[in-house]
Amino acid sequence: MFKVAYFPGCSLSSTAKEYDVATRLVCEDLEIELVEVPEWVCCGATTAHITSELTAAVLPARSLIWAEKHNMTITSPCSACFSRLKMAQLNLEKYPGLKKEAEEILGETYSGKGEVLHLTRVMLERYGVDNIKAKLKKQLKGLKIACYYGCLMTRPAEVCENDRVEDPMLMDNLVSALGAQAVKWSYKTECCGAAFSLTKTEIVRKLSGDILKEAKASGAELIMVACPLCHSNLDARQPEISKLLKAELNIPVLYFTQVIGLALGYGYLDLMLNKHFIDPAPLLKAKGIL
Amino acid sequence: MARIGVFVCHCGTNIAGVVDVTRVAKYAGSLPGVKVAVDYKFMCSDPGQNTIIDAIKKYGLDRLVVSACSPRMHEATFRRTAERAGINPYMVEMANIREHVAWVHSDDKELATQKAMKLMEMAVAKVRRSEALSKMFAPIEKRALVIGGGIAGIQAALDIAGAGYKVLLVEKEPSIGGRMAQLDKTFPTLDCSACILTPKMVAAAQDPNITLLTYAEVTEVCGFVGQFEVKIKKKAKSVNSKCIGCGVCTTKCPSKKALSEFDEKLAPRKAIYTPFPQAVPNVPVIDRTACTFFLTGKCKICEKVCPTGAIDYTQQDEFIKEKFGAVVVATGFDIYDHSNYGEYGYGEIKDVITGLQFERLISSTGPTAGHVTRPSDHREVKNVVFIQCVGSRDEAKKRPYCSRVCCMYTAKQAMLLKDHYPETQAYVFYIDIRSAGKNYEEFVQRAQNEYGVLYLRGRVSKIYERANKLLVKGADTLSGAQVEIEADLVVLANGFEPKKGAKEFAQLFHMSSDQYGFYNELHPKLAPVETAISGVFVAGCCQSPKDIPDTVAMASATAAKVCALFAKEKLEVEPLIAGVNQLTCSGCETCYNVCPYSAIEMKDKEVKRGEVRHVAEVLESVCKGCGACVGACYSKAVDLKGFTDRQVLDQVETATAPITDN
Amino acid sequence: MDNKVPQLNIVGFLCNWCSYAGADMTGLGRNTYPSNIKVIRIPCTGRMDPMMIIEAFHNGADGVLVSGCHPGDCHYTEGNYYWRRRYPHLKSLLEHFGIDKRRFHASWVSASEGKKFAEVVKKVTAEVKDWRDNG
Amino acid sequence: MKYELQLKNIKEGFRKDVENLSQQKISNCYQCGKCSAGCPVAYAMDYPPSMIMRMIQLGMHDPVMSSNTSWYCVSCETCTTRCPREIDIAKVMDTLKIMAQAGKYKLSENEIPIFDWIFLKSIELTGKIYELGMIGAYNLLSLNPFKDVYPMGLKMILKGKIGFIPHLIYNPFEVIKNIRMFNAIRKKDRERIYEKNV
Ligand SMILES: Cc1cc2nc3c(=O)[nH]c(=O)nc-3n(C[C@H](O)[C@H](O)[C@H](O)COP(=O)(O)OP(=O)(O)OC[C@H]3O[C@@H](n4cnc5c(N)ncnc54)[C@H](O)[C@@H]3O)c2cc1C
Ligand SMILES: Cc1cc2nc3c(=O)[nH]c(=O)nc-3n(C[C@H](O)[C@H](O)[C@H](O)COP(=O)(O)OP(=O)(O)OC[C@H]3O[C@@H](n4cnc5c(N)ncnc54)[C@H](O)[C@@H]3O)c2cc1C
Ligand code: SF4
Ligand code: SF4
Ligand code: SF4
Ligand code: SF4
Ligand code: SF4
Ligand code: SF4
Ligand code: SF4
Ligand code: SF4
Repeated sequence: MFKVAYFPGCSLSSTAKEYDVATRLVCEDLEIELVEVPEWVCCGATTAHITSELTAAVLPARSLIWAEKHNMTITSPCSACFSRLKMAQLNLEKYPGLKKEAEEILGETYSGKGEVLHLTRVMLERYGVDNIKAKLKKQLKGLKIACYYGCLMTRPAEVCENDRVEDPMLMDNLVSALGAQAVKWSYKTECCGAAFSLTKTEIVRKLSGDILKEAKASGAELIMVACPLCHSNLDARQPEISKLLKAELNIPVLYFTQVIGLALGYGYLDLMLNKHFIDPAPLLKAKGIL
Repeated sequence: MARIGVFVCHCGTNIAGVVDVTRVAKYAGSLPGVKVAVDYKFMCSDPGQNTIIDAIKKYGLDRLVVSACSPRMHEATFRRTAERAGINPYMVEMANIREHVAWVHSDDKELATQKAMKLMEMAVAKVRRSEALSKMFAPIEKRALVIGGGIAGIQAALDIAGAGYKVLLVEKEPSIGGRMAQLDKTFPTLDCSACILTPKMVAAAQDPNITLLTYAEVTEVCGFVGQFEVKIKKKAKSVNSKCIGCGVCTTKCPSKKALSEFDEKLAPRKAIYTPFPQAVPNVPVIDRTACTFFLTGKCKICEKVCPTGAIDYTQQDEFIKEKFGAVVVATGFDIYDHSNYGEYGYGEIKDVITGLQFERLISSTGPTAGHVTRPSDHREVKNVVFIQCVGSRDEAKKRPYCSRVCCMYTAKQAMLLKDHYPETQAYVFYIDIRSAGKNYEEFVQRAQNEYGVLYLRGRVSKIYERANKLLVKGADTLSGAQVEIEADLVVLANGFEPKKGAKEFAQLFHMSSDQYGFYNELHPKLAPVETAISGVFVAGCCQSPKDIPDTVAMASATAAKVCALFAKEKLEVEPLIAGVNQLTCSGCETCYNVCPYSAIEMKDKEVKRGEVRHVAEVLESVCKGCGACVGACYSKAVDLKGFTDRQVLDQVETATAPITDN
Repeated sequence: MDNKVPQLNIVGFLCNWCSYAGADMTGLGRNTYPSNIKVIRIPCTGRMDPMMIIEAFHNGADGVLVSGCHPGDCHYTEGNYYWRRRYPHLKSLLEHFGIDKRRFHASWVSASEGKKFAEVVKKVTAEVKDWRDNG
Repeated sequence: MKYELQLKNIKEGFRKDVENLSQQKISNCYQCGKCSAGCPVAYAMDYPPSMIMRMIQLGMHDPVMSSNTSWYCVSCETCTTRCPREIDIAKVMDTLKIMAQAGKYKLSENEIPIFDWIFLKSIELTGKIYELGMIGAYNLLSLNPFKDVYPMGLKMILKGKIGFIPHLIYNPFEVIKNIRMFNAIRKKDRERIYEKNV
């Protein structure tokens, strides 16, 4: 049994409930045990680090310390949470003064040795694409998928280690293993506007619009993501963006665990595909996947 | 009793700005044996040296201490000064109070002054124990080895041969010519590279004083200036000396698997090949990793078609060992491999090419016969983006230095493009334009003003592939604008790197290299073509990135140095060598075993009347004075002149004693 | 580290071809380091006689540094290999005689590593100081 | 030219302040513009990132702090990843925002700080983010009460994506611990910023 500390993050209990549900479902099936960090607090998201360096270090440190104590790799399905956990780890290592203050506030010591990985790396690298492949029930034949990684999962370069920061291949390899086709495109890591979802929507519309256009142009029928922020910008904002661009984009955006779920034989409601703004049902039916 | 003079130098303000030189001189005057101690502005200047000579005469001095710069800088100067005044030149010691004090302890003048006093005192302690040594001479093998047949090596060989000395020119590729042979036209005059290089290549081949050895590499070196012994591997060409260079074999060879190194992998080449048509010598070689016969045992077509029976599949690598008096290293450079630039596509985008590939594309002898088309789909190009400083001036890529040539070659390439295709547009992204050279700035101006090349000041952030185009996203920091260009072709100005294997090569000669692998010159200003190994000189891009004019100037300079060396009857060598006290030698052979130069002989000798013993003896002409034997001898029977045990121990004792200045 | 460490005496033996030239390079680059070290030029670390080091400590040196060319780069081909072999033995011997290991150091510094030489001297001085101040 | 650089209007030590707090060597920037070239929001910024770096080098305190640049930075780290001089530009942008919010410098874009304030309050009181409350509070405070409620917000609610009840930390002791922790951080922050900021 493969065991990791799981930090779902705030979005996964609300706006991205379907990501949480699909992830837990798929992981159970694959026998990956997700041990939720008890009484976790928010990672500070995109706000803490622009307000106070210390807050940005202290909030994640609580979860990091817990995982370290229990000798587990800590993972998050949300790129923003992952980034905050990882950056906190890096900063606490890089800046000893910060570490001292954080430890004082928390009243605990932190060694910094524990591993922090994004869920994609836990599932696709540690558990392994090949192991997933061995358990598939279905091939997602004929489906053209654009893998969108976004900023926070791969940048800065120190966080993605084995993969290429400018042209990551982790999810693309998964797509091929599932029998689908990963399209070649160059906007994999462009920014979607992330945290400006509420405050600067016009920026989100432009950036996410560029990504959606590029995905469409590359022939993708579906976008696969691994972050609730990316998802809400590409999916929930898609109708507005379509209107703005005066083009019907209509390109479903699925979480990578939902895509794995499809290949494991789960259905529309199991994976909560009904929660998406752009309904993937017509596409998936046309391809004979649903 | 020794009569010592101490001379303390100001070096302008270099030393005097930090060290209280008068206090140093005053302290010197108080030391036993010191008859005179003075300070002076510039000790190495003529009046400075005359001060010393006058003092020697006036005070009857027999040994000197010069407290100034590093002995590596001026020890030879002051030895000559002593000699002129009639003192044995080995009765001179220097205290290094510039490099080892003033320049490194400028943050505390008091401590610096105290240290300067101490170092001077240590030198006085050492010189007290100095002995007069007599000059030694060694023979010179008047034959030069030039390694690397690029323009640097060719020029050096021609100049040395021109002075009447024999030269062996060793090149590891099948032909000489180096990078310059790959270039189309050359800045700043835009004359054709082949037109000016080919005559030189031919001249080198025909010069009776030059022996060409291509497809060969140096594998071992021992010896020293005047007497280098070098082992060279002649790689099996599989073609013997009967070849007349008709080229039939190459035409008929069916194997096209290998990619042409000369054409920067833009075109295939045959298994039996010369790198390019004007190759010198014009003898093909078989690349055994690509030849069907060597891979499968079948084919032998070349053997069948060869009119002279020159093909020899059984040829073996051959080793030769020869002696040389001097060596010129001219092994050139490689260009930076941009597969480290993820933002420019990890080297995987076919239409993002290197500057060197562009030279091949636009050259009429190149794979496209001079048509600039896209490697991916062979379409003609309209918009071409040039990006400068790729793999240069980039700390994140571990290449912080400027490659010095790429600004110029980019301007050249943009102009050549416009010349060939007036309807194209060239864009150049740059950070700074570095065009210091005769007519260089004017050249770049011409690219901008007459050719309409658009220069944009900023680094490119990313290249996107979109449909059939490359979307180049850069900035123009002068206008504060983000810039997006849809390009057909992107040409990178890849920086210069040391040749692959440069570090291992350096070890053959014990040359030192900088942190990147470029070979170090002895002094950046005053000895730019010498290395720390006497008799070994460097020319061209193996020392640092440079263009052809600088390369040629440097090559001729090495030739002048080699000729100056060969013009001497014999070589004066420092007599700082080991000597055995055979009375105490126990004959254990330890020294015999450690000496790296086999300079120790064991002999049965009558050391005292009637007592014949097995003892060590130093071969004076062979010993290099490394001192390994001295460190190893258990009986303290060997000592090293100039660095005797007594001298070093006195220095140690002085170093640890307090300063008694008041 | 502060470059001023009063009353601390370190003897440095530098080989002529690499480390001495490297120390010259430190000066050319105007990098600073503590002034406690007093340099003695030797042709090669292979010339180092253990007696010289023992003598230095015996005379009251607080620390000793021996520095030569990187292995493989010896001007005399193999002198520094001899030194590299002798160094650990000598170090443990000295320790046996009560010379703290913080007081005796060896390093490889090439002719181009001016900055590195400054770093080495800083490190050595700091360790010797640590020995003196904290026992 | 927007600005005249005179000795009297540059702030001595501004560069040092930013360098100390961000721990980035801004003087190392050689103005290659790669950060600006790749920044996805540079088009909306008053000055692109590289120009901000230059202005910090010169101590041009006022235009830097009153520009919208740092507030428009989305922390995407594109610049940081590609800077040839290995400067963490995103961290510098964070630092500018931190300095501004610490009250020492004037704020230009008040929109985002309000959001951040609500956001952190939410974490402080509940340990997590309480979306609906947050959107409401944000819209009220930023004087744009109906922004995003229709159609996206409404749909979100209908899709069950926005919770009405704040997810509390279940254990009241944890809540108190949390509030204490935030107070401690605030105190340390003030010390850090003001001490290094003089
Ligand atoms: C794209 C580009 C364009 C350029 N354009 C111009 C221009 O227009 N004008 C100009 O002035 N300069 C130009 N230059 C610079 C010019 O190419 C160099 O200055 C010149 O080639 C340097 O010559 P070199 O002999 O030092 O090195 P190289 O030309 O590299 O020659 C070195 C030779 O040594 C051989 N060699 C290497 N190692 C060994 C070994 N161990 N044993 C035996 N042989 C060995 C190599 O095979 C090679 O033949 C350009 C450079 C580039 C990359
Ligand atoms: C301000 C400044 C700072 C510099 N700093 C540096 C530096 O830090 N590092 C560096 O590498 N370079 C530096 N340089 C460059 C350096 O000075 C030159 O590269 C160098 O001096 C050139 O030497 P030269 O022998 O060619 O010319 P010169 O030094 O000009 O020597 C020419 C000599 O020829 C004599 N002469 C002229 N005509 C005749 C005649 N008809 N008959 C007889 N004698 C004649 C002149 O009197 C003079 O003595 C600097 C230059 C300047 C101007
Ligand atoms: S002797 Fe050395 S220190 Fe004195 S002036 Fe000449 S260079 Fe300078
Ligand atoms: S034997 Fe080898 S080199 Fe000769 S023709 Fe055949 S493939 Fe070519
Ligand atoms: S090997 Fe024979 S066929 Fe080939 S070039 Fe020489 S002579 Fe001609
Ligand atoms: S020569 Fe020009 S292009 Fe080449 S590294 Fe220097 S500045 Fe960059
Ligand atoms: S090591 Fe010393 S004692 Fe032994 S043979 Fe050599 S000189 Fe004689
Ligand atoms: S000093 Fe000794 S070991 Fe070195 S070369 Fe001379 S004899 Fe040989
Ligand atoms: S990328 Fe780095 S060096 Fe270039 S302008 Fe931006 S901060 Fe400066
Ligand atoms: S981190 Fe900020 S400044 Fe840097 S590229 Fe992203 S948005 Fe622009």
